[in-house]
Amino acid sequence: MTPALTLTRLLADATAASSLDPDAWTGVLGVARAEQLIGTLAMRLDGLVLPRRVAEVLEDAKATALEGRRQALWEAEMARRALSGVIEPLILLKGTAFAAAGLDAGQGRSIGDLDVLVPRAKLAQVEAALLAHGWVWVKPDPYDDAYYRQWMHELPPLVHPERDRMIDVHHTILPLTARRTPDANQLIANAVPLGSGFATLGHPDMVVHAAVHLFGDGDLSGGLRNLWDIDRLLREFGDEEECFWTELGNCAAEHGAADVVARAVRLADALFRTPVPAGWAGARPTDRMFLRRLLARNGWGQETRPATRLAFYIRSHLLRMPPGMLARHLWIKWRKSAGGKERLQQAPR
Amino acid sequence: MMDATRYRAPQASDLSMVDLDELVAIFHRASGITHLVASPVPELLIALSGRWLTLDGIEQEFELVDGNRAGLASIMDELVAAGLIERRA
Amino acid sequence: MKHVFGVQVGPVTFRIGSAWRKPITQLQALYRDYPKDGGVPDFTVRLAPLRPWRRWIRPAVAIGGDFVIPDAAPLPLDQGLLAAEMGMNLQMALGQRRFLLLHAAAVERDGCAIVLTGESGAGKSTLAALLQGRGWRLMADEFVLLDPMTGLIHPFPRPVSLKNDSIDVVARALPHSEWGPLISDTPKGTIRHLVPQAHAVAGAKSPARPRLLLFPRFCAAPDQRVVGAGEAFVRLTQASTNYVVLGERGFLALTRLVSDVTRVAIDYPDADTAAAMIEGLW
Amino acid sequence: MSDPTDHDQPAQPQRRRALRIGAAGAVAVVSIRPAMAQAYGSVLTCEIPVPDPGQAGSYIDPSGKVVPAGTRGAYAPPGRPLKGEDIRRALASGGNLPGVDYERSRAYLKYVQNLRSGTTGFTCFASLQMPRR
Repeated sequence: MTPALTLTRLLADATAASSLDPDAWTGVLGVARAEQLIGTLAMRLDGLVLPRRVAEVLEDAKATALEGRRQALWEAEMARRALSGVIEPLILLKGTAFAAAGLDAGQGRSIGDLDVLVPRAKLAQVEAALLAHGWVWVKPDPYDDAYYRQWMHELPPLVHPERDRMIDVHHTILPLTARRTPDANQLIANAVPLGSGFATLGHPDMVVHAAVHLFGDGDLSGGLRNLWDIDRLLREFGDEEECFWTELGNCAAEHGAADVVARAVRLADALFRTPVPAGWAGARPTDRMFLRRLLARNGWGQETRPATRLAFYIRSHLLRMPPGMLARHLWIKWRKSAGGKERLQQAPR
Repeated sequence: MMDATRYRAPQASDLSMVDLDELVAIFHRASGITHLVASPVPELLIALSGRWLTLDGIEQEFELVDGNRAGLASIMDELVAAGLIERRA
Repeated sequence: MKHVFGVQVGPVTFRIGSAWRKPITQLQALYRDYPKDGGVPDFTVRLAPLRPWRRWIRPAVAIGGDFVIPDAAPLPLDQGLLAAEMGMNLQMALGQRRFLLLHAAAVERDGCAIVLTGESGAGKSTLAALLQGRGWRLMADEFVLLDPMTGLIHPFPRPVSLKNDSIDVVARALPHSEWGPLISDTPKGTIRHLVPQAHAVAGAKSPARPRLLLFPRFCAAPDQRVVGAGEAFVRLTQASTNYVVLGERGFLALTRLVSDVTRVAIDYPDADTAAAMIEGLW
Repeated sequence: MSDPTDHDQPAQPQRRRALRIGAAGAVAVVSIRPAMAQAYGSVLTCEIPVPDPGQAGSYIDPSGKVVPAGTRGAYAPPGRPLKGEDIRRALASGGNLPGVDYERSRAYLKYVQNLRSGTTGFTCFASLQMPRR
């Protein structure tokens, strides 16, 4: 069994920890760090009797995750204060939302930028309020800027230099150029208030967003963590809400994301043994490619399977734009860059 | 002129303060940020701990010396930017 | 990875993997007297080519590992040992969470420690190396580990990275020392690693109580002044790579440290004067 | 403004304490920020592509801005990324980058100095900053 596969088994079933030898642990921890799942692993194995060295590494990872969570929630609070009077409540997305809502998916999760969703009509006000409260544009690049404003599902990224944290302001959850176009107004109407001035997406929307984020918003690098999010969300909502799976099906269909949601559910089932109703279970032949891609990491934390990764890189661009525009985009990027290959070498964010 | 802007500091349990000679080091638990401050900041944080006060309210508790209302307002602005004080119009 | 080396330095274990044999052979020589380690490591370092063909053609070593930063410059294979050392430093700077990490040197006597901190170029590595010849045990030259639970300094006696002129100065003062290979034409000039004295490596498990916090500066006119606790605190937060990520543990450890120790800035023209000033303060 | 000794006000529980405001414009709070950058400089060498790979081939104008290739009065980018140590030396001494003339060096250095957090090369630039005393 590869270390990446061992990691997924361990996340799904913590009792498997007792069967690992030191070399297996070394590999698992290497993959977990590279896939930004080490904090999650630490929380999953918290309280178990583990080899001393493993316990020490995981203790550090847990402390790191808790500090990261604190900073992420604080950044959300500062954004809330800056936007009070403009946006109330503030809809949080992704990791910050999981942490703020106290969901299982947020346990030990590493959280990067602050992602928020605002109505498209309020973008200008939001932008002005953030700029007035110390945020600045990350880079003034005319091509990227125009591209973002015209086509992307978010403002160009802003950073708060004092706290060195980025904020991504979304007005929908996929690029406007993508063939799938989720209904943004409905996302906002279905938001669930958390109190204290925040909200999250409705639970089915949250899963749909996690799925489109996993497949539609990148080349699946870092995908293992995103798939783990989906597993946790499905388990938690599926347990607690009687009609959850029916609502998820309806919601995915309304957003035109039925296929990606179905695939996310199947992959979560395959890797993390997510309990899935009969209609959602099963495997498709193409799922194998996705599993190969998600597990393309060795025990040194290095990416493996370059051909698979390249295929997904190209695929990610195909998904994001209509072919004509894709050609233009790739042409400009290619002309400007030393070559697209450079990107493949980058670690996931 | 009446200014209704109100200010509030975190609860005392949300701050850890350690005196370092003439300075005070503050660990703000909600943000994880450490701040170094000198008088009058610690006094203000204690006075506003967990309750909303206007600048008038502050002046009812304190006599401003070696400075005026404008100086107080600028200190409050700085504390708001640092996240140590929350402001509500 | 093809070639692997595992080592323990003080309380920290490293696993270093390399696509080439040479850096590993050099590490084995430099760390000859350190405990070898094959267990689950605290940190992994990878030395790999930037592109597959760069393993053979103009081989360039990219520094990788559990923790990486963008913009790190690859080094030529001749400097593979330096790449490995930088990789280990980077893991500590970015990944260390058990100890508050201070960018400083430390020496010990009678169970108590002096922490020497200051900007790069203040001469703290050279001074710490030279104090070895004057009855002090070297605890660290680059990263001082402060245990937040106990307030003790834990040894991290890595080979001392000396640059340019200080290589000869230290070689003359400590004639029987062990050294790594001379690495020339690095971005920082010529670099050579000095192996700490035997009792420093052997004592890598004995922590010490910090007593004196020194801010040394290489300067023609000797001088000293007391540094306020607040100033020392701020300077140490800026000398720490993990102060912020340790959260309240870091805050408590550092406020306690600056409150408990004697804090002095010294200007010293040479090691003898510095040693005499330190004896006076001790 | 209300008179502090106004006896029509309800009696204060105790005398008002003094609050020393201090000189106008003095900094009231210093917030500690992560200091990773300094240590990067001491633990490894880094480099900065000029301009960033997303805009490779574009020119750099004398103010350090990225402009389209061929813009008059602007300079072609350097053939390789600039080395951190070379940038540090040139910034500290006011001298030139190795093998680059004065005007062109100034333009490249201005580009580097304009880098913002989150962009390619910023971490390297931050590590080169002279530490604050």
